[in-house]
Amino acid sequence: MMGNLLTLIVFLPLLGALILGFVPRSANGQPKAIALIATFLPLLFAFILYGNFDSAQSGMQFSESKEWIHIAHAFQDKELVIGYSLGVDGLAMPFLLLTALVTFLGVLATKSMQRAKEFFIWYLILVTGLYGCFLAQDLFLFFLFLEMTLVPMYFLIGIWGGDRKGQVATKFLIYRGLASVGILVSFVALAFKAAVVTGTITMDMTSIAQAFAKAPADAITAGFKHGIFLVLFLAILIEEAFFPFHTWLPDTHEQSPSTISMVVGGVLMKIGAYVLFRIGVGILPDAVKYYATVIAVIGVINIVYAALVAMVQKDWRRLLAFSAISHMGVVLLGVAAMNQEGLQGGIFMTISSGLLSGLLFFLIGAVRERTGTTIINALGGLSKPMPVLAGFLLAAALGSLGLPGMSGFISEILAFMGGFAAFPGLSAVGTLGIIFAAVYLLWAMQRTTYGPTTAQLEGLSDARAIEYVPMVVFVALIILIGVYPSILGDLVNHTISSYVTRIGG
Amino acid sequence: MNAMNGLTQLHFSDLWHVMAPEMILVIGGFLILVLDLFMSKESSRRLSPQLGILFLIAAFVLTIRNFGIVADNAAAGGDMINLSNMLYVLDDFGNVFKLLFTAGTAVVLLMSIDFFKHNLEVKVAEYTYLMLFATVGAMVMASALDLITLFVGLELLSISSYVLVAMRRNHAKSTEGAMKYLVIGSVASAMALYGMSFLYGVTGQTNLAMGASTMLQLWDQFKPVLVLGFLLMLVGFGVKVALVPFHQWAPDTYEGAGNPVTSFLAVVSKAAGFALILRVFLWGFSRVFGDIYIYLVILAALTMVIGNVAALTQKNIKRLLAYSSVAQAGYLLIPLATLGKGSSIDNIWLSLGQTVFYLVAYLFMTMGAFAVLTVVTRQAGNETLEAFRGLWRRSPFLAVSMAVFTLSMAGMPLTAGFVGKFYIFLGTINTEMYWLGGLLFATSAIAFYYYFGVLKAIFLKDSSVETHEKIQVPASIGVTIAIGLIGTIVLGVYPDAMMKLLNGLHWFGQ
Amino acid sequence: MFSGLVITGQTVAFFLIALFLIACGVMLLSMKKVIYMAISIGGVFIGAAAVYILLEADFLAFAQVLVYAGAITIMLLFAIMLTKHDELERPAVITAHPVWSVLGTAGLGLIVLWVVKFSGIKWPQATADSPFQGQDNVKMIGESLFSQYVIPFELVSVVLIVALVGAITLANKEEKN
Amino acid sequence: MLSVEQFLTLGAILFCIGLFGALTKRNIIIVLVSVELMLTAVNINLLTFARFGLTPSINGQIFTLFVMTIAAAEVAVGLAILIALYRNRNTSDVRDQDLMKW
Amino acid sequence: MVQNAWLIPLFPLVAYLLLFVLGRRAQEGIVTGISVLAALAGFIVSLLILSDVNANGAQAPYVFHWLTVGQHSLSMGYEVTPLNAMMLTVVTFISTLVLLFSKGYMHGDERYSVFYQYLNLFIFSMLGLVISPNLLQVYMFWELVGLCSFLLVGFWYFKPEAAAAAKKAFIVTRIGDVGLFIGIVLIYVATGTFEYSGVFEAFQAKKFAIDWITPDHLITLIGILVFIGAIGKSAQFPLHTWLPDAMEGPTPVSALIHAATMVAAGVYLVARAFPIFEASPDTLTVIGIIGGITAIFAALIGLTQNDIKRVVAYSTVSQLGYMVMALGVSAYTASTFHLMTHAFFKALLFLASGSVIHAIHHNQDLRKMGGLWKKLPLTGWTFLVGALALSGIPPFAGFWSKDEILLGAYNSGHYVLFTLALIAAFCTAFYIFRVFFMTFTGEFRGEKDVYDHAHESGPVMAIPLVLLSIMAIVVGFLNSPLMNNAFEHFLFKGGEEIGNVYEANWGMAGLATLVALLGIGLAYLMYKKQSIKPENLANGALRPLYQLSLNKFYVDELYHYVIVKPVVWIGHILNFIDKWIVDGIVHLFGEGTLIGSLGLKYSQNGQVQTYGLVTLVGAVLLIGFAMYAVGGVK
Repeated sequence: MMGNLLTLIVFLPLLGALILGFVPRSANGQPKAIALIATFLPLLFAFILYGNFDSAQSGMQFSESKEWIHIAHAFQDKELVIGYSLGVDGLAMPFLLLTALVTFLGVLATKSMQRAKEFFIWYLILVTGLYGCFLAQDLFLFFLFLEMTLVPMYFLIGIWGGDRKGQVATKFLIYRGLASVGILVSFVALAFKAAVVTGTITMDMTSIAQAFAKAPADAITAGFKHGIFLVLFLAILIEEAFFPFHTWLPDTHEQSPSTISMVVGGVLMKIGAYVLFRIGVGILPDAVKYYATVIAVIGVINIVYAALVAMVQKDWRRLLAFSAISHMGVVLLGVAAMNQEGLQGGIFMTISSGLLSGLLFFLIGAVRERTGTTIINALGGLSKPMPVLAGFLLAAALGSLGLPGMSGFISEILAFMGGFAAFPGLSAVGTLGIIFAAVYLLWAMQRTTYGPTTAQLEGLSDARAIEYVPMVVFVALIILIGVYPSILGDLVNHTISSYVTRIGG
Repeated sequence: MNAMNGLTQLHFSDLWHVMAPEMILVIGGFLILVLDLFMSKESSRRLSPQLGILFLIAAFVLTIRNFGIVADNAAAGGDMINLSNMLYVLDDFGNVFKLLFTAGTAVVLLMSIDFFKHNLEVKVAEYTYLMLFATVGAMVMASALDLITLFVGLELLSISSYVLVAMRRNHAKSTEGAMKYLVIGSVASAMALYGMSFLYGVTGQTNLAMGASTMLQLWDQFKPVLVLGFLLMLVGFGVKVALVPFHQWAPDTYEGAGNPVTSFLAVVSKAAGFALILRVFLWGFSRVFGDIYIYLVILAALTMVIGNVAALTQKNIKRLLAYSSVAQAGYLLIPLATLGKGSSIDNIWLSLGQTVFYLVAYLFMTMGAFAVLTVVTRQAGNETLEAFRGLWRRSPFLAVSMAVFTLSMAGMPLTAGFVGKFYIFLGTINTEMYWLGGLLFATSAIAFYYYFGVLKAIFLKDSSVETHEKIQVPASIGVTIAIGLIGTIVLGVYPDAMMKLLNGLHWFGQ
Repeated sequence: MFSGLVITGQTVAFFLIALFLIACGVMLLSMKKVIYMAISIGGVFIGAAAVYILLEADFLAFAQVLVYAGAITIMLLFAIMLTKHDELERPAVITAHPVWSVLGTAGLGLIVLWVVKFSGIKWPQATADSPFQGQDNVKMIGESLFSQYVIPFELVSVVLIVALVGAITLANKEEKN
Repeated sequence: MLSVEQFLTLGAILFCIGLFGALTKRNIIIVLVSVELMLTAVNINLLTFARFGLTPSINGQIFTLFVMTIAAAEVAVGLAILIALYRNRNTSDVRDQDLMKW
Repeated sequence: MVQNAWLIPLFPLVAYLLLFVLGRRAQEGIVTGISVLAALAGFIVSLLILSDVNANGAQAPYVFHWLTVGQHSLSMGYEVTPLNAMMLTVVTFISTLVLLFSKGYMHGDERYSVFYQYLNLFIFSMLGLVISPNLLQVYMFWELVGLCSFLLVGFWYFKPEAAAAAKKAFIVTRIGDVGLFIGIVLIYVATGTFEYSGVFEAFQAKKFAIDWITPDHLITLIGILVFIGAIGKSAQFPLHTWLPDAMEGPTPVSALIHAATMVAAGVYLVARAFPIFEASPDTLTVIGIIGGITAIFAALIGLTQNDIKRVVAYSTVSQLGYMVMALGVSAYTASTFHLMTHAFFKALLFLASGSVIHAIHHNQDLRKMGGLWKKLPLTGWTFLVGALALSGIPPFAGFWSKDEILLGAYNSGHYVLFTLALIAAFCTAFYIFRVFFMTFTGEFRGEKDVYDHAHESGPVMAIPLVLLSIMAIVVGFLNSPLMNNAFEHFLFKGGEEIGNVYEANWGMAGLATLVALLGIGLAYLMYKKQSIKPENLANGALRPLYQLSLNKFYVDELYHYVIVKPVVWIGHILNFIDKWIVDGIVHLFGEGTLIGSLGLKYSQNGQVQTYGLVTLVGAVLLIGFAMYAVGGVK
């Protein structure tokens, strides 16, 4: 039964999209129902997998592998075998669960809209792409799924977005399209280089990682590793919206429908971090180490810069975008540290930021649905008409600014524990982000939910029953990780340990 | 030896053995020509394209037969099957291209059936056999090893094409397009010939196979003149396949020609050009390629960049596709260009596989796109992007098909275009020309802008056509689209079959 | 360029012919009336035939006169007559185009010249004895054409058919339906 | 004795004259004629090499023959296109032919 | 009993969850009942534990595994030492009373239940903070109490001042928290653990895993960083500005959080982690100086404030400064003792003020009070007790503890600090009696209507006042020679002595009392007798000083213009850069490409000869380049 679960998870949404294609356009409510099923089943399966996951193992589990494409003479006289191979390890598992959760809740959070059928078709295609990115064990497959997210995103922003949707959709498309170039170049270069060592070419991540791990120094030169890592890192900077390549993210968040903002902030932009961990740290640890200072500096710049910019944003969604950038800067710092604490903190922060972004964008979407705006100055005193939403918004903001007992804190402190071990000075500058986060989030909260309620905001309705589901689930998870971080830590611990031992040796 | 010393005698059986597809097409062409004289105008109009397709299918089948012949010969360890002292050869390189040409032309003729209905001025029989002759020219370009023969084949294709472009002779744009094509084309021919003359001058041979060894000996002594000859030929051929900066005729000619002819130019003619380039440069220059590949790299890079950038602001869909096809020529040049750095024999097989795979993918997606375009622009009455506005409402089938073709051209995964690009990309990494591979995909990313512009028109905007009437798709066009669709998706999802096929080929007879 | 050049009848002839050829070419470029241009091209073709003779290609010289100076020039004249045009070329507007054209063509010419004369290539020493000594030019061509080059020869026939049909199709008058 | 270089130079000059004509003359017929001039230059080249080349051979002459034939076909088609064009636009000035641009 | 210490924070947590589930519409009586019961239960358990500790001394912490980080394992747990047993008892005791008091004070509030939820959450967090066996856990609860403070200060969210104050409280303390954050992270990096015991051992051995700094400097650095946390939380100069503003919250909150418990957490932390500070004399000096400055600084501001709660708040700041200073001069016992006594009498003062405020319709302006003794006798009496205790008049609690601090400062040789402390003591006595006289004596200066309706608020508010008064009187004896310094013995039960302990010095006691009496006398003269007109002083020669004090030495303004404004400006500048330069470059590339595309498009001019020319020029360039590269035959 476990045999094909991963395939099911990846392709059920796509199947849903296909089925949706045959639903008559006029059918009301049906698209959402189908989308719900098509995202709920993967969620269910993901949790079944989680239940059966053996976190004491550091390798891939539930693997499915089939040879898919053979390319003769791809490298010297060797045949390149591209596999359709899926698998989960401790690193992928949290991302899988995150994806399952956010995408399902995203559907739940979607309000009725124009052209709902198409919306959900594109949405489900996007979901398949996202699952694929985290489950693919083959670099080619990964790339394929990564590209697969581009097209639906273009339409999701372009059709259902805000007043600058066309421009922003294009920006998203081309920016990330360019990022995938770097990813592809580095992937294939890695595969070919690994072939020099092993004698067979494959794009399987695990075998490449092993090849790199045991390669003698002269077989794969340091220069090569450094060069490839730079290319990859550049792509990651774009994928993950790091300064100075971050400008697509605020625009995307500002212009996307709130469901899509949830998915972008919650899952899509985390792909970059996943690549950084999986490929950067997993395959090229020496290069990460070599460029550690650069990475750390970029990380700290992101933390501080994005926080400062967030401080003066007028729109909640842009503020949250910059907030996410700032948080992901912490991930870079943690990765640059290249020690157990830093890496674990990085993963924690990625997942935490995903959950928090999902929640925050959901809430802001709910506020927007009621008030028609996300401009901070146009809101005020929301605690009165909608105490529950305001309460959850506060909880999310607090989680985001790193309140202990919620996921943000443990992530932050782990990352800084790593960071201070390696880069005390830079990390000290980075802690400014902790203060600034409090400033911009509380300031925005103060102006949004506190203070006197303006007349036009009176009498707005509070959260509906269905809206409790995402809110409660998100908050519960955020608190769960905050209170009992082992639930996440045990998953990733072994994988990270295996990375760290490789750096040591 | 007697007085006929040195004269090779050709028997029909030899000819048939080697040139059966070409011969069947020539015969077919003449048959249609003759039948046209005896038949009523109406029945000729109706029958000619069908006949043409029939002959093309026959040629296709015969080409498949040739694969067997080559395989048998290779298994027996025989020399390359050839005519007239390697003037004309039978190998899988040629066969593959012949399949491409016959299939491509057949699809073009299929599309033409609809074209004839709406362009009564076009003379169907002439059109049909010109297509067949043009295909023969293309086949010769793929199979000849002799400069003279290659040149004749090239001109057979070119001259037929000029006429085909001008076929809508009451259509000012058609004749203008033909004129531009002809002027640039013949200047290019002259350039290529000028280059060939130098090549001939040094080697004393018009035969590539024999000239190559002479060339290797004389390379150092005569490098300037040989490189000059090579480059002049490159310029000449570059015009034919529309490499930047020799591409400017293409948008105008593509726009002027009727849709089937345009797709013929974009697919068959371009593929033939690449067959020619590969034949000449692989056979003539393979051993000195390290010295000259850099010019191909320059052209490939230029073509990818300029082709894609120029398309960004293009609103006319046919011109857009023209620029797109220019850009694709850039991609197609890469496999050959990378050979300069990785000159092992495996690399040659890889490069050939890449080129052919991409051409096949390109065939499916381009044909499909032109078929959709034909219907859509006709209904809208113009050829701008506006014609596609809200297509998803008017015809979901056309909308989805066009989306698939466009995404394939843009190089999105699970389409033939993506696999093709990836395949080509492998070569650049293989030879450590990372930047070129990067450029390949970077320009594709830039190209998203205009490809998605098409998709935007289809899906994002509402129809501007007053009547939201459904578009009726004629059967022949429908079949064309379906072929394109299936090909694009199958090659995208399961390229392995094609890869295996390519891998099993005896490219040059061995 | 002329160093070591032995003045013989042949060389004199060559330079005269070359002069004539270039003069006709320049005339072609500078003439305003289309008809004069057509005539000057005739001159070029004939001059070229003379060069062919110098190069011991008698048959081709003959063919050149026949095909070009005869057929093609006549065809050109017909075409000129069929298409009305202003007798004169309209005065050229001063644009960058001619300048670039000059630069481009001159550039190409100079490059070729450099390759031919100054790149250090050692062209074979021209000898008085022809490689075709004592052989019948027409026979040689014929033998070669009908044995070695029979395939392109056949193909050319197809090309000619295409040209023929194409020309008719495009040029003949509209049929009255 | 005449050498290869002189003939090649002559060919180059003719080629360039033809090229220049093709690029600048306004009458399409003359443009076509100029192309013929270029081909003539090619022929001179070929014949030069056939006579004085490294390995003189008859092939050059054969090549020339084919070039001439094809050139004739090209001109024929070119003129036909010109006539069709003229019928449509009533001009044979190449610079008027810009219905399609941009 | 000690192993059951986890029950103590559990009670309020359960109460919180229960109230949360019951929702905001729960009956006031039930809400109060649950909360008070929970706190009371906690208090009883605390007492049991106290006696256990008193009998058996400190015990090893109880820990359980929390998170694995590579080879390290982070744990959570609880521990009971004499110090935190004392804290537990004090916190639960005051909490119980405050919860009770709030029933009267918050009666009828729309979000009554929510208020109790927050309070319970706070009590839970505070207790959790106290029983934490490691710094990480401390930090977590440290932040949580900050959160509760934020929530409760901003409880009346619709008041913009309350919202602003809440935000300010959180952010300013967070600045300190970041210091603590860095401090404990460095401790972890240096020692590999967060556990107190492990950390102390490492600090003793001076063996650290950090090599970019010498061990001694590292100790100082870490000490100061951790102390920065205490500065923020305990409102020490220069991060004191949030505490007076926090008075926007309901008064019970001020009593519990901003007087007795949370603000003392900084002092508690320094005391608990004293070995860290003790290891570096430099750190101690810094601590002493900061404490001294705070004590005198806040006292000076307190002289002129007109808001009854703000005066008490500044008094809190000042008293916390005393405690910190005491730690700085290694008067460990004195500090912790003052921490305890202060908790009682300051909670008392706040609750009494609350009672006054409640009685006169939530007016807090001293200038509109007066003559309330007749109307609120019980409040008056209890306030008087609190004031006397604060002033350090024997035998009230404050006398004993403050005396010890002065003694410690004097004996340690920090005479400047000693002098500052003495002046501060004078000021303290003066301002608290200023409040007393302005509130309870003379004529009522507000609206008559309000005065007429003023009355005591019934037993729920009275009982806490009385109980606290009693404590404020008796608790000081615990560490007096009269009881043989019982507190001190208790504190060091089962462990080594920490800090310096000095014999009681009656001369010092006399001096302190004298200074306090002088202060009270001056206040009497100015505000009761009116023989010295305060207005004359304020507008006369002392005007600049008066203005300085009244405006809190312009610290808020300074921060606003030196820190807040520049940071916001930097934000704006960076936002501009982000929009127009970073994104501008992106767009420039985009637009540039499009312009290039247009250029290419229009170069396509329809002229076939142009095309030919472009072809030719391209070819010439290519061939020219090639020929240049080939360079002829050698």
